[in-house]
Amino acid sequence: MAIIIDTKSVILVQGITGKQGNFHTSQMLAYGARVAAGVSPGKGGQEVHGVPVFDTVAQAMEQYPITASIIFIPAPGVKDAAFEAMSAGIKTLVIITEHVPLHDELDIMAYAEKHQVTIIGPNTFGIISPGQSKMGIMPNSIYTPGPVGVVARSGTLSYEIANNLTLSGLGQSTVVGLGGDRVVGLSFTEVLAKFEQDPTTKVVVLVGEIGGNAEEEASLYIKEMTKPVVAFLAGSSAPPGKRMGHAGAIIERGKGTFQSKVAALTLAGAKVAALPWEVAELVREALGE
Amino acid sequence: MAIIIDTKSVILVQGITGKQGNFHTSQMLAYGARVAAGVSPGKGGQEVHGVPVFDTVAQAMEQYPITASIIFIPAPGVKDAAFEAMSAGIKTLVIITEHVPLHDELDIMAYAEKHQVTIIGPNTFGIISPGQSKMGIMPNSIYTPGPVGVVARSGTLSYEIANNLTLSGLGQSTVVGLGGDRVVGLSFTEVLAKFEQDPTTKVVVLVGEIGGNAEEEASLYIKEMTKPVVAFLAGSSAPPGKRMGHAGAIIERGKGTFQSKVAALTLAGAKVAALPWEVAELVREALGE
Amino acid sequence: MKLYEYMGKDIFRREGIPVPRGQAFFNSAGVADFAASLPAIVVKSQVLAGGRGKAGGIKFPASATETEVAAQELLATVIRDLPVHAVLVEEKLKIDREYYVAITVDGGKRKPLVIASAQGGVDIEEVAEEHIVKFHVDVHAGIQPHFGREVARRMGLPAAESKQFSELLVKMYNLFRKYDAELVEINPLVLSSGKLIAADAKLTIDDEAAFRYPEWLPSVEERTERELKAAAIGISFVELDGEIGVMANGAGITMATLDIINHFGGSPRNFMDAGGGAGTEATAKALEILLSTKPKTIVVNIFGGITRCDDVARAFAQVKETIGIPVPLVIRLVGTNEEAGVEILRQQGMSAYRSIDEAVAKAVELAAKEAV
Amino acid sequence: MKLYEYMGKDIFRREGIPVPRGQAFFNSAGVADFAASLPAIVVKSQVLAGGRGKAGGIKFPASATETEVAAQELLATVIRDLPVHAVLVEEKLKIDREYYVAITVDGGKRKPLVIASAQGGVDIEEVAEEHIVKFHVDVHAGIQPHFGREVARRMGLPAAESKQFSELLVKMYNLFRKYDAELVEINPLVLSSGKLIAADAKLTIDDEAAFRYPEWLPSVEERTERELKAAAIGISFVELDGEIGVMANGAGITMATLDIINHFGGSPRNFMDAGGGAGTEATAKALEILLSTKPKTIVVNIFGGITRCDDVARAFAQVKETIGIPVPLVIRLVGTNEEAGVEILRQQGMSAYRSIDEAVAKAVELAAKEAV
Repeated sequence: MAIIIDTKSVILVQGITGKQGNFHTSQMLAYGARVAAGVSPGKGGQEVHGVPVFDTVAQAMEQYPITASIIFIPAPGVKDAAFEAMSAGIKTLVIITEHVPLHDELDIMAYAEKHQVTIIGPNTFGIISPGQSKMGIMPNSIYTPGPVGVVARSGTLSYEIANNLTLSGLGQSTVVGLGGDRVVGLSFTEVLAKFEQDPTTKVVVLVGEIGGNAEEEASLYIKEMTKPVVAFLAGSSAPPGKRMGHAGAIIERGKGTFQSKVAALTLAGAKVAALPWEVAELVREALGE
Repeated sequence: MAIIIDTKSVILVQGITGKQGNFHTSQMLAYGARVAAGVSPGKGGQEVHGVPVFDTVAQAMEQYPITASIIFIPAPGVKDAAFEAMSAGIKTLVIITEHVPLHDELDIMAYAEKHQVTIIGPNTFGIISPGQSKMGIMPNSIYTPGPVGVVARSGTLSYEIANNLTLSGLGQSTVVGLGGDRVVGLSFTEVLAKFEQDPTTKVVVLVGEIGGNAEEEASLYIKEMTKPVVAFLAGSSAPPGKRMGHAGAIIERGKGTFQSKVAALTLAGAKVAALPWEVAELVREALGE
Repeated sequence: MKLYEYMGKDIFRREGIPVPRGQAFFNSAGVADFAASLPAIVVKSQVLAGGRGKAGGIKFPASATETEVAAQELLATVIRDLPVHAVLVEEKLKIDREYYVAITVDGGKRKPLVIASAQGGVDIEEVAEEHIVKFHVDVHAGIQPHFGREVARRMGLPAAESKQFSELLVKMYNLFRKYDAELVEINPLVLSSGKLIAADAKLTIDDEAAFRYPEWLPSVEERTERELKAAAIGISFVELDGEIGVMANGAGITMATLDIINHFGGSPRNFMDAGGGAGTEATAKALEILLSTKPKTIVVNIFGGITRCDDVARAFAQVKETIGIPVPLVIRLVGTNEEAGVEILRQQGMSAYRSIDEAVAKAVELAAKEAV
Repeated sequence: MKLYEYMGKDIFRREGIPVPRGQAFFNSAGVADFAASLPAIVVKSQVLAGGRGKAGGIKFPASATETEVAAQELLATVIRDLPVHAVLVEEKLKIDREYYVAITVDGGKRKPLVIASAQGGVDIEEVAEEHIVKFHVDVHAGIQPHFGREVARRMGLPAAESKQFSELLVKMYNLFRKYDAELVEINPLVLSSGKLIAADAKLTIDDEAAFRYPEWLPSVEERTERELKAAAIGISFVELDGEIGVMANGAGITMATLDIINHFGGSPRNFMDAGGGAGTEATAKALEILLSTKPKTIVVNIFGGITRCDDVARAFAQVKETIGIPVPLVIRLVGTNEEAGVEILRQQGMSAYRSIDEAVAKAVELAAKEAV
C-alpha cells in the first residue's frame, strides 16, 4: 500500500518531448513506473524511450487507461495542460513546472476542486511510492520501501531527509512534495489524512519551512491523528521580511514564523527535530524501535 | 406532497420593493405562501405587506431559515441577484424576469450546476403547488389541489389548461413553468422525473411548443415513466423561420417542428391533445375515470 | 441582432482573427482606388439573406475599373427582398482548403457549443453528420488552446494547421463571450498558402444584452415598420399572410390561438403577443397596429392574470371611440376583473366570449363572410 | 513586482477607480504650473518603503511656489535607504472618513481574499480583528456587485456608500485578475463629500506573469545589483549580514544550511539557491557572485539529484583556475556522479565532505579563524 500512486497507476507525461520530460520519463521508467503514454502537440506518432507520443490527452486516453498525469510543460502553457488533463477526466495531476503565474494556479485549483482532481504542485519534485511508482524528478537511488510517510514543501531538503532515513534503515511508504508556490494543490493536512488511512504508513515525517500557515493548520489535524508525526522546519535563522527562494518563505505579519510553527507542532504532539540529521532518530523512537 | 415547493418552503423575494415584486408578494401571501423576507439593496429596514426587507441575502438568511428565492430584479441585475442567492446557500431559485442576456443565463446555469441549485426560469411564470405554496405570477384563482402534475414552457397557455383542469374537477399537485428562454434551468425531463417520484402526482401534463428539442428529449424519459403523460403543443400552424415571441419558438434546421415533437411524444406513449380543451378529457381517461 | 459580414470582420480584425484585406463601400466612390491595391478582387454584397452567391450577389472583377462597375451594380440590387446595404471589396484569396467552424449556444445542455468540419464552404446542413465535430464548452474552463487542438485532431487537420486553428478558436470564444454573441460562424475558414483566414464572418449578437453594447457596435434592423412599432411598446408582433388579426397575451397562448384558427379553417394575419400586464394605452396602440394590417376580422384572446380584463376592455372602447374599428372584433375575455371588463364592452355594444373555441369559430365564420 | 503609487493610480484611473487629480514629476519642471490648478495640494514622494509619511516623505504646501520647493526637496531625499524615484503632486482631499480595502491571495484556501475595514488610514495590522471583514472569492463567480454590498454591510457603511463601494470592489477585482496582481490595496479609501476616492494605491504584480504584461506596464526594481545578476542566470540570491558565503541547490536545503551555520555559531553572508540542474557555467557564475560579496569563507552544500556533482566540481575547478578562490571553500558533495565530482576536486587540491554537519562545522571554524 501507499498513498495517491502505486503499482496500478498508469501514467501520462505531458511535455514528454521536452528536455525535462524526456529525461525524467527515462528515470521514471528506470524506476519501474508504468509510463503508458506522452503528449506533445504536433509530435504525435513519435516515441520517447519507447513510450508512444500523442497530440492530445484525449487521444492518449482513447488508447490507454491513464489514471495520472505529470506535467513538464513550460510555465506559460501549464494552465492549458492542466485543464486538458482535467477536462479529459484525469483525477491525479503532478505539476513539476516552476514559475507558474499565481492567477493560473488559482484557476487550476478552482477547476480541480469542481472536478475533484488531486493536484500535486506546481513547483514540486513530485511523488514517489518507493518500490511501486514514481511521478517526479527526485533521484531514484535514495528511497526504499518502508513504514515512513514523508510530506515536504521543499525538494532537496526532503532528499536529504529521505536519504538519511534510508541510510538509517527506515524505508518510506510514500514521499510527497507539496510544491513551493503560494498556491499549490494538496496541503499538509490532506496528505496527513491520507497517511493516517494508509495501513503501510506507521509514522509521518513533515518537512516544512517558514512562511504561510500550512504547518499551523496541519497541527490542528495532527492533534487528532493516531499515528506519530516527526517534523523538521527550515528557516530558524531567516531574517524577517526577506524572500528566500520561493514565495512560501516570506515571513509576513508576525505569522508563519519558525517559533509559531514549532510551538503549534509541539503542542499538537509532533516531535520537532532541531537539525535534519536528527529526524531519523526521532522516527526510530516514534516507531518504538 | 408536491414537487420543489410545499408548505415547508420559506421564501425570499429579491426585488421586493419594485412594482412587480411588491404586487406578487401580496399575491403569494394571499395564497398562503410563507414569504419570510425580501431583499432590496438600500431599502433594508422597510416592510412590504408586513414582510421585512433586507439589504443583502446573507443578512436575510441570518434571520430566517430561507429555502427558496424568487427574483423580480430587472434583467441587467439578474445575474448578480442569482449569484447572491446561490452564494448564500439557497438551493431553489425562481427567476421571473424576462429579457435576461443569454450569456448571463449561461453563467447562472454553470454556477447552479456546480452548487446543485434548482433554477426555474428565467422568463417563467414560476411554480405553484396548489393549496400549499406559490412562487410566481400566475393567477391564484385557477388552481386546485389534486393529482395532475403540469409542466409548461409558456405561461398563459398553461393557465388556460390549468383552468380547464380545475373546471373539470381535476386538481394539480404542482404546476411548473420552465421559462421561455433558450437557456433555462429545469428541463422537461428533470421535472418529469420529480413527478414520477412524487406520490401525489398520478398523471402529468406537458405543455410544450415548437422550437428546440426539449420535447423530443423528454420523450426519451417518458418511455421509462410508470405514470401516464398527456401533452399539448402550441405551434401546429406556425410558418417556418419566423420567431414568435420567445427564442424557444424558432423552427430551425428542420428540427423541433410540430410534427417531430408529436411523433416523438406519441411514440413514447404520451397522449397528445390536438386542442387545448381536449387535455382535461385525456387526463380523465389516463386516470381511468 | 445579425451583423453584416463587414461589421463581423471589423470585430474579427480587432480581436486578432485573420481576415482578408478589405473595405466596405456604401457607394462606388473610392472603390477603384482601393481595388487597385489588391492582387485579386472579390466584391460581396452586404445583405442579411442566405445564398447571396447563388443570387448573383458576389462578383470577381478582373480589374479596378471592373470592380467599380460591379460595386455600382450590386449596390443597386435587391436580394431576396432585401436591398443591398453595402459592398465589401476584398482581396480574393487563393483557396487551398475550406473548413467550417462556429460557436453557438446549446439550450438543451445550457452550454456553448463548438461546431466544426473539415468540409466547409457549403451549407453545414448538407455535410454528413460523421464529418461534423461537436464539443460543448464548460464556461468555468472556457476554451483553452488544448480544446482547439482536440477539435483540430477530430477534424483531421495536419499538425501545421492545428496550432493556428487552436489560437483562432480561443479568440473566437473570447469574442463570443465578450460581445454576448448568439452565434459566431466562419464559413468558409480558408486555408490559403498555409494560413487560416476567415473568408466570411457571421456574427449574431444577443438582443437582450443591448444594454452592454459598446457604443460603436453597429445596429442592423431586420424587422418591418409595424414590427418595430410594436417592439417599441414591448409587444412581440410578426406579420403573416392570412386574414384574421390576432391578439393574445403570452407567446404560447398566441401560438395556440393561431393553431385554433387553422383548426377551424381560418388563416391568421399575424402573431401578436401583447405580453403580460399590458395596460390600456399599450393595448390600444397594439390594436391600432393590428388594424393597420387591414385584417378581415380580429380575434382577441385574453386570459387575465397579471393582465386585467377591464384595462383591455377600456382600450377597445377607446380605440372604437377615437379611430373606430371597421372590422368585426371577436373578444374572448376571462380572468382578473372579468366582470368589469365585460360591462365596459357591453356599454360599447360589444360582447365577449368565455371560451376560446367559440370565439375563434366565430371569427373564422365572420372572416369567411367578409371574403365573399 | 511592486508598483509606485503613481503607476498604480494610472492603472486605477484606466480601470475606472476614482483617484484624486494628480501628476507624477521626476524633476521640478512644471510642478508649480500643475499645482496652481489644484484647490489644495499634497506632494508625496514615490518610494517603495513603508511609513514614508512618518519619514517626512509627504508634504502639504500652501501654494504653487511652495509645492515646487517641496518637490525639489523630496526628490533629493533618501527614505529608508531608497532614493525618492519621483513625486506625485495631487489634489489634497477633504477627508470625511477613511476606509481600508484590499484584494490578495490566500494560499491556504487557494482563493482570492478580500480584506476590508471601516478603520482605514492606519496600518491594517493595528486594527482589531473584529473591525476587519474578510471574504474569500470563488473565481468561478468572481466579484459580482452583491459581494461588495455584503462587505459594505459588514463594514457598517451607510446605504449611500454601499453602492459606490460595491462598484469599486467589482473594478478592483477585475483589475486584480486582469493584471495578475498579488495585491491590490487602497489605504486609505477616502470618503470625501460623499464620494469614495482611492487616496493611495498599492499594486503588486506577480513576477511569474511577466510574459503576459502589456508593454506599457512599468517595471520597478527592488533588488541589488548582485541579486539581479544572480536572477539573470536563474539563481535565487539574497544578501545578508554575516560572514559565511553559502551555496546550495534548493530553497529548503539552502535555508536549512543557513540554520545549521547558525546552529554551529556562525553567520551566513547570503542565501543562494542555485536551483536544480544548474550546469558548470551557471554554477561558476554563481560562485563568482558569491566571491564578490567577500565572505570570510564559503560553504557549498550540494545534494545531487538533477544537479550533477561533476558539473559542480568542474565549475569550482574553472573558477579556481581563472579568477582564483581567495577564501577557504568547504564543499559537501553527494548524489548523482558524486565520485567523478570528488575526483575533479581532488585534482585541484580540494576535498569534499559527505555529511552536511561536518562541512558546516568546518566552515564556521575557518570563518572564526579568518576573523582573528
